[in-house]
Amino acid sequence: MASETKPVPLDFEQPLLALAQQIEMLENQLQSQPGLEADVKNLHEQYKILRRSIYSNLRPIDHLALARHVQRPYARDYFDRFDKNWIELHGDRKMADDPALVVGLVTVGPYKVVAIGTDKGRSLRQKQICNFGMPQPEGYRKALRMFEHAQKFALPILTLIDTPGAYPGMTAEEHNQAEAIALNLRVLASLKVPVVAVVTGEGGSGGALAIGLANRILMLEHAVYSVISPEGCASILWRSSDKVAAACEAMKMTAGEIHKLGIVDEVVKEPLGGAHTEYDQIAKTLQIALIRHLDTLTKLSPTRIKQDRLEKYRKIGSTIE
Amino acid sequence: MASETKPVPLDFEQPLLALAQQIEMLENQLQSQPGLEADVKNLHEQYKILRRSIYSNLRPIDHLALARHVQRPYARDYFDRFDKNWIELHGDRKMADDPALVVGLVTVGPYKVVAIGTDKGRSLRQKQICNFGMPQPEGYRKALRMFEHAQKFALPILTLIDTPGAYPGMTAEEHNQAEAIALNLRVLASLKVPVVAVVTGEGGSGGALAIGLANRILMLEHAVYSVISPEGCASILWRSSDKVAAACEAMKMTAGEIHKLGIVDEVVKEPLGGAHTEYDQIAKTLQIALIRHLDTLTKLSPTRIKQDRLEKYRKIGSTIE
Amino acid sequence: MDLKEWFADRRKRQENLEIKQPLTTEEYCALWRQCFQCRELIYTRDLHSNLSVCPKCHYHFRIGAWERISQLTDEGSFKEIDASLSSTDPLKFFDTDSYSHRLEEASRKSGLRDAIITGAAQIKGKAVALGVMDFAHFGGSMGSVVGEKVARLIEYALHNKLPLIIVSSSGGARMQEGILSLMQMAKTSAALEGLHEAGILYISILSEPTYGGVTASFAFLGDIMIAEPGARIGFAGRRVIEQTIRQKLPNDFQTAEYLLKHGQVDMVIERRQLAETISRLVDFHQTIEFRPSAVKPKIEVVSIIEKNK
Amino acid sequence: MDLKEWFADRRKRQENLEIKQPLTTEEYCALWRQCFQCRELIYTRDLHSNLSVCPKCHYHFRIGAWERISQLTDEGSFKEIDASLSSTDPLKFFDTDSYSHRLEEASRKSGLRDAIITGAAQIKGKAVALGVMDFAHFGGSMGSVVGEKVARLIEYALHNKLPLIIVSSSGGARMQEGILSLMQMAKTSAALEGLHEAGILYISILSEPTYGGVTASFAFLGDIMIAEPGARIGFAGRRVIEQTIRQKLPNDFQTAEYLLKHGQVDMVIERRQLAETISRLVDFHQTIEFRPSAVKPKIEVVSIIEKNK
Ligand SMILES: [Zn+2]
Ligand SMILES: [Zn+2]
Repeated sequence: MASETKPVPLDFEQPLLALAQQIEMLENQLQSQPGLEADVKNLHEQYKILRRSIYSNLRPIDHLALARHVQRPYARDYFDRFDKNWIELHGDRKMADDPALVVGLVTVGPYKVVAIGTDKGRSLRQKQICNFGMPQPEGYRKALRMFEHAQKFALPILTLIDTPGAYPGMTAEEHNQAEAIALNLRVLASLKVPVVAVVTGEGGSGGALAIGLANRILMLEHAVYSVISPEGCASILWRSSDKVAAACEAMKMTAGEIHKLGIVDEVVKEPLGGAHTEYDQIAKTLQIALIRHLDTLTKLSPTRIKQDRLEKYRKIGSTIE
Repeated sequence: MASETKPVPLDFEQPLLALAQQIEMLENQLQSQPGLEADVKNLHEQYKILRRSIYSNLRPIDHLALARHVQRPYARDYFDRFDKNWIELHGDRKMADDPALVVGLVTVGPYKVVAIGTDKGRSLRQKQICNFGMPQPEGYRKALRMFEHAQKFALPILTLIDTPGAYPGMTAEEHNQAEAIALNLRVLASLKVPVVAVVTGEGGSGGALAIGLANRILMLEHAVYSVISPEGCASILWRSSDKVAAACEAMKMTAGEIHKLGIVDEVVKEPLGGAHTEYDQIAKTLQIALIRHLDTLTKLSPTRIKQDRLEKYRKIGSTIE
Repeated sequence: MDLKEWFADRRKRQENLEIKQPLTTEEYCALWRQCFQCRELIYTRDLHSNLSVCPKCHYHFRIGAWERISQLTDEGSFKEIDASLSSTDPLKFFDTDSYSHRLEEASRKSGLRDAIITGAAQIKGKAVALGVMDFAHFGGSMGSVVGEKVARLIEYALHNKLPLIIVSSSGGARMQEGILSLMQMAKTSAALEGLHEAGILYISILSEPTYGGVTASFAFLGDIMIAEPGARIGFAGRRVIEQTIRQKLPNDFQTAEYLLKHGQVDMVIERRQLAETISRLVDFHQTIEFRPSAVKPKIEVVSIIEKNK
Repeated sequence: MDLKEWFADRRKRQENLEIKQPLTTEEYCALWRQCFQCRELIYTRDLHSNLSVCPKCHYHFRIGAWERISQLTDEGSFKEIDASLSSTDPLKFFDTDSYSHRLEEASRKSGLRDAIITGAAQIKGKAVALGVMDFAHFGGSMGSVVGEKVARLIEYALHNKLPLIIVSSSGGARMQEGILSLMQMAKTSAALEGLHEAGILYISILSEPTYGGVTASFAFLGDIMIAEPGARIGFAGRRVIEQTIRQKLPNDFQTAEYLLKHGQVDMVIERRQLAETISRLVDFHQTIEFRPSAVKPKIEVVSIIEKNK
């Protein structure tokens, strides 16, 4: 985000806003009442403490708000920062180029990778073009083509996930959304190149998984990942749209919780205030993490890379006998 | 064809029709004039001689008429006769099931094969459904899926070709007809199972080739195979639609001529009067030929099968240095 | 007045009570079922002997896993595996009720431990690995147990070189297992990669209804895709799509026949043909190398064939 | 009155003849070209120095094979192969004229033996195998020579492990070679299978116009597909389609930009960017194994990263 753009505040940040207003008021009076200086200083300190306190006590629904923040950095924001000369590729070669799914050739530190990411679009116009980040089968098939490209040229794959899910549309069904996702899963499982997936914002259900079956799964600190949207969950299980917060809690969808469940390999710390407050910083932090995982994975043999991935998923689940 | 259906006569068979009418007239007079019996017998003999003579002196455009005969047996007619329990499969798994391209699992003598054929449709309604035998990209992608199926299960592939060509439509272009055909060619080249292609009627350009890159290419005696329809050739090169006969001659599109050029491996003899006069007979003749070629090809190793095909195509062409 | 009302009325009016008590509504419902499609009343025993297909309009009723197994497999051939595998409540999930309690309820109603039965069987003499889902258990939803049982069945098929047959029926993922349930899509699809690489046949059969995470994973990865007539199959549900696109969908949207037209399934097969079709498909794919039978077929030579010189 | 008329008029009226003869129409045409798109008159030398792209509207003029080679390759780096390969007349084809004679005419006009030039070259320092088609020779049609030269170029790339770059421009198959010309589609595609299997990069560049047998074979099998702005590319020609579907096609139908929208090409690249783009793509794909550079990049650690326990 350009430094001049002010972060849009979220609901749970209201106490901070109130405090900031107080500080501003006092500062305006400083010239007439210099004695207030100590108070102002103290309030600034209070502000910092409050901010830290708020951010260390986020509820799941607050993480959701951060994950869905309108200024959340998207795939292109990361690709641009990893490699300002990255090369975007287009199309499924069959019928369409789905803008909700961006693909390209990106250099990440010492690694050349095939990069795939969802795109929600920034402006209203872009959002509409990108279908608010909901890919259609053509998007998943564009990704599939890139999986095969990566395999052919022995390039690692990086996927960045921030999507409400696959698009629930009529044409999407007619073009076999189910098969598009399922085939991606089987092909991702078959690859002998490393795959690293990062949930950067919303990890929405099968539509996220379709580019998320990986050797390593990372989540940004405030990202969420769930089998159904909390709204969908609330309306089905509670039959009430008021219960979104409860659904968020029940589903265990935050990075920390999913990490504890053993599915996510690493939670990537965001700048205080969220990734949207410091694009450059989160991109750098993520890049360091990616390089570390690629360092490990690229040391394995191609067969071992595939085996590593298969073993990872074979174990997931909780059953008794 | 059911035995009760009378073959529809073609233009070049007019002399035969005239003679047949004469015979009928005389036969009607036989009761009143028994002395005509010898004449009738003689005319019957003449009829046979004339028929043979006509069929041994067909011009290219006459072969074209036979290849396009409305009663010409199509892929389903052959599959039904090779294996009355053959199993038809459907769809490209992506968006459509193109009826112009039939695929299925067919037993041919001792061989189980993946069978693929174009279908022109018999009734007017069927013709429309089958788009007069012109497949669209979805059809070629259905075939592609079957190529991969055959490779996975080590089944030989049989293709029966009778098509004016790929459909020149707007959606066909939007769905990348060119890529659909090109990819089929590359994948057919890659297969380690035997592929036998038969031009049973019209072999129309790239749309025919898309299922025709094979270890062995057979042509029925009156089938034609050309880089462009004779009508297209006449209109482009002569700028006249009257020159179809000349275009047929110039292009060397008959089975015999293409066999001489070394591209077709075998010309399969049709019943006198054309394949449409005796469905069962042509199906049997073709089946014998197919089994013979499969006997040879299935003895080769998978690698050798691929090599055999690559070598075949590497040699085609005529250049000087 | 329809038959149901007539029975109810008869009871109310206490007619002809001398010989026999009239049927209660419950007894009546156990004896008779009404076709969802043509509204015909069918004697339950007749319905079952007709494979739960309406004799009048061929509507295919939903059937349970055990009924499906008995219809498909040769008598006495089915050997269940992993029968004791059960759900835990890894998230301690609670909405208006606890997941643990919902699990108990589901099992009480369905008589099953979870939404799939897996095992080895013979279908018309062909040995197969068979999995059958049951929509009546927790909406056929896929949680850790379904995922694990499918993965184990795939491995069973792989190790024993058996064709894999799975009959799906599912509302989607089991929300109460959260992300773990989503990951079963990955787990089952990854397991299928092994089978695919080994060139072992997998026939996927889609029955009324199959949706969500099950379609977007193992159910749509069959080498051969079969659907039952009238079955509704899709990724997203009809209502969600209508809300999203703000228009009514065609009546036949997401039916088996619609999918056939859109190239998504190989065939739509009536229930009475299903076992026979599977058996023939298994037979066809059992040739692992080109292996012409020893005896050449008797075919008359009816015509001269030119040899390529 | 446009410039052309003005020149002609001037000559007719014999004005100002004292010092210099006015330009003849032919001389005029050699000096000036008019943009097909914006109608701007461009001084021919300016047009060439601008890579034959209109400076005003960026219309990309068709260019010949040698001009393309000089634009793309590092000076002096191009080494032609198979230069002497020529057409025969295998069918003794005769329409209103003989194929042999048409071949002579084509070569006389184009100065080429056939519709493609192939060889080894360097593009911004990257060694490649390069083929460039020329529409000015026999409409860029593919007969035996084009097929054979493409096949040999592919083999050259394979044996020397060089990325393959082909710039296509073609009206389709060469009818005068009949079925032999059709079979060049198979031959070139089969040759590409070898390159594909070996994992060698193939960048296909589509220029105005590319149609028919060339698109339906090697030109659409690139790992990376690049089109030039405004280039018309397709399988069937616009007129044939309009006759078949009996309706007008959209203006931008089959343009490079239309193809991009329909997912058929990876990018539409301005001619001035082409060499640089190819060079970067070649560079990117030259890593055959994962080979992190010896020196790790300098990145500040700005944030703590939680380690997976
Ligand atoms: Zn009914
Ligand atoms: Zn211009």
